[in-house]
Amino acid sequence: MGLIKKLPVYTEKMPGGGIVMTSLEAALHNAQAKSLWYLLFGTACCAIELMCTGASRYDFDRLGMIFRATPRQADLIIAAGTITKKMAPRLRLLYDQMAEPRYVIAMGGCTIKGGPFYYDSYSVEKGIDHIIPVDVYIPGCPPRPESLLEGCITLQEKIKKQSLLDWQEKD
Amino acid sequence: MDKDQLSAYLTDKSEGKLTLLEVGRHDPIFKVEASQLIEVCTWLRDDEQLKFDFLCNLSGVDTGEQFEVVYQLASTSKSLRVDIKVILPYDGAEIESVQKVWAAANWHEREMWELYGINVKNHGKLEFLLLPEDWDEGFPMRKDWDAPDFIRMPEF
Amino acid sequence: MSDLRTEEYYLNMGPHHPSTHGVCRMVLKMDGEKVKEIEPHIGYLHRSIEKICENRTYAQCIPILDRFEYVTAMSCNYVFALAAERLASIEVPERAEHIRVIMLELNRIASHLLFYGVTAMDIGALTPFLYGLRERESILDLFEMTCGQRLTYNYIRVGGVSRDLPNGFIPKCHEALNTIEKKLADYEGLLNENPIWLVRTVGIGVLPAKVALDYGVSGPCLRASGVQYDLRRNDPYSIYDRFEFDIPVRHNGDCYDRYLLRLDEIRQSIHIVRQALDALPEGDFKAKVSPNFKPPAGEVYARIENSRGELGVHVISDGTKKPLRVKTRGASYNHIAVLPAFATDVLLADLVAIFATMDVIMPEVDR
Amino acid sequence: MQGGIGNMGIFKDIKALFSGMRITSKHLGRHAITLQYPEEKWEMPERSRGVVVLLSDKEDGSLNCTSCMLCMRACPTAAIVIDSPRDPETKKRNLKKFEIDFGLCCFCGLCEEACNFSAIKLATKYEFSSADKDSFLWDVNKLQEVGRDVDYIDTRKKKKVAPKKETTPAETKSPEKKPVDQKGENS
Repeated sequence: MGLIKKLPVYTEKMPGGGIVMTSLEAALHNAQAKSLWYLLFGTACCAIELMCTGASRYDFDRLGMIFRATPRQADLIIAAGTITKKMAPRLRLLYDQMAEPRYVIAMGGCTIKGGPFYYDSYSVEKGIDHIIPVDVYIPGCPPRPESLLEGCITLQEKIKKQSLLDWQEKD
Repeated sequence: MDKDQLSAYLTDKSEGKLTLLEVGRHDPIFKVEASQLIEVCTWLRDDEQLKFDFLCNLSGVDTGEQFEVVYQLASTSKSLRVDIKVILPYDGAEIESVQKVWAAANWHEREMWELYGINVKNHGKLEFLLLPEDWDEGFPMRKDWDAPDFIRMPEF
Repeated sequence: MSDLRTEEYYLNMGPHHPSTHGVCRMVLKMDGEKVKEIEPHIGYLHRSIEKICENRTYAQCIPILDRFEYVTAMSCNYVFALAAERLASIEVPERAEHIRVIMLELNRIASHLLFYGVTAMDIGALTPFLYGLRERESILDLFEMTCGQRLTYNYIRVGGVSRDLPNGFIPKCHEALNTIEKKLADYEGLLNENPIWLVRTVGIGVLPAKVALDYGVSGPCLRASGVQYDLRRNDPYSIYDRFEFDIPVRHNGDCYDRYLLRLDEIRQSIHIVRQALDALPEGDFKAKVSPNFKPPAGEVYARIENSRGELGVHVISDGTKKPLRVKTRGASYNHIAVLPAFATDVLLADLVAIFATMDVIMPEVDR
Repeated sequence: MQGGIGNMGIFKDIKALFSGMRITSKHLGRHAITLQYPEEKWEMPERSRGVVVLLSDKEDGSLNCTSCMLCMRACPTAAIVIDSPRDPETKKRNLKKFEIDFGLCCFCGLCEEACNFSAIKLATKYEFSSADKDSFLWDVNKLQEVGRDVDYIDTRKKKKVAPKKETTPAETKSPEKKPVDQKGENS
């Protein structure tokens, strides 16, 4: 990572460095967006739809997304399902264990604002953005597999638009 | 045995320990004193005609004035169902554990203890089950419970 | 091997573990590879559904209870509707009862197909996952065309069902059932005699019938231990007494039997759905029930047999439009509670197999 | 152990493994059932419950909603918020605010069932993911905009009986009073 971090700063100074940077950026981001490995973090109903997305009809692998059981190998955490107050510290822990650059997809109403458990619930965290920064929200209860795929495509577009310099600032 | 026969049998044979509250929409409901709970439960499980060997459910109830503990029992061999209800006062609610009769009661009692604050005697392991370990906001299922971040649904 | 002294240690499994189907945490006391003691910790998905239901009207409780046991959400809808109907003594039209049976049994098949795929994946076979979920999709399509959702249906209401069956449902349903029946042979061919599968499941995690009853284990797990107890027969609800079907029972109580029993149940469910489709009468699909209906004061415990076992709901009404207490009882609750009683002295890898074949769904436990 | 490698014999094992491979190889020549999502889309059934929209009149394009608040009362998650104070003179309700929070909505369809005027519907659209959390609070314009091209069966004209007391008197059976209805809602 050290090289990639320093590279933009050096190349920008070179004559014609901008062109090199642009193509480098495009290549890097395309590669990054097309191989998002996601952490299997399913808690509730959305986890079943996440499973369906990974299964035969809505093959997740077409988008280059492969599930990982450990956060250390994952780029993306799909928070699928309700996060309760008891679970929230564990979600934070898993997020902290992931390597940069890392992304978060909040799947389902529960992760946006608590969903059906917003009112009258004493144990549900009302939105996971209190715990970890979220890149893309997907509403639905639970969202259809297509919605999830669409959310992932939104995230891929977002990654492609990033600049390498953003990375550097993110830390 | 249908539910009327069952209610008659239970009223007859229990020597006054079980009082019929209601024949019920579907199953009979009996009341038992908290002091006689274990005795009655053991009898219900071991009686040859009843064989209530299956504890379906155990609910704690807060009616606003008192606590109720309802034991839903079933018999797998005789296909019977009965509800046993214990009424407890609001202050100092305490009940004997029925774990020795049905092991299934263990978690239900722990849950009742943490959510309603009904103390369970001789339980052996009264620890938080559903709530976080550092929970200190009281007993959330009680009707009068409130907390700062608890949002009630607006009435329209 | 026994003279090799190893130190006992504690291993934390979960709450985020791929094989726990959600968020169950187990603290294991290990002796080498062997599990000596299990202490399950639950509550990581405790969403206070019971508290929420106390503040909703009867009609509003049903979508909330959908999330209680989402793999068989139809059963959750049904059990609450059944409780409310018993409270208020509502007669349900014939057609509605038939539609309900069709939906409940289709949901049971979908749930068992999910079990088939996920269990196999936990134990290490990936192909069954793809196959099982492929056929499950065809059932979800039927649900989607009937009520509009794939997972949380909100279809069965107090007094009937929310909508009539759509046009073209019956031929499509027959088609899906035929496909599944044909594919069952494939499923069995993949696993039933596979030597790796046999080593991983046969004789592993034997649950004795006495322990099972004591801990309130129900459903396929109980029947795999040799107890013939199915609420569809022993405490009949709806119109199940009109249909002809068998209750499969197996006697070893190990992982393999629990797996085989579920495949048998799929066959029986297909049989029931076919009978119900043939007997489907014309008529109303819903009795007249006001959206703000107030059942008379009283209490009822309704229980049905869903794909995991006894699903019960204890509803107390105080005569207002909101229930005084809703206590839900899921089969998985007892299925986790029983683990410390029988799943000891097994290898850690076998614990995964045991946990998977108990078919635990965590929200049902945590509520 | 009943089965197992020990007493089954190596040939039986190999046979069992091959029978599994035979089943998987049957799929080699078949067409895959996978849906190539962004290019091809699943044909959603008519009853599918996707995003909630407000429907407009097919002829004049005005909102069908009479702000009777039945949907707000039916909603189990209080995702719908309607503010429509009664005009003291005309006794009509003026729709001031109609908001649906998709962070709360559970897509149960109770609002659609509660509505007597074909005004609210769960459409078959499902693609609305966003990076902005606040964008899930849709106001009346957005709801109407998304619902413009949604096809629906208008059940209002069949209704000959007067609606319940929560509803406005504007909603009547005679079509010539329609413009008044529209004015009442747009103001």
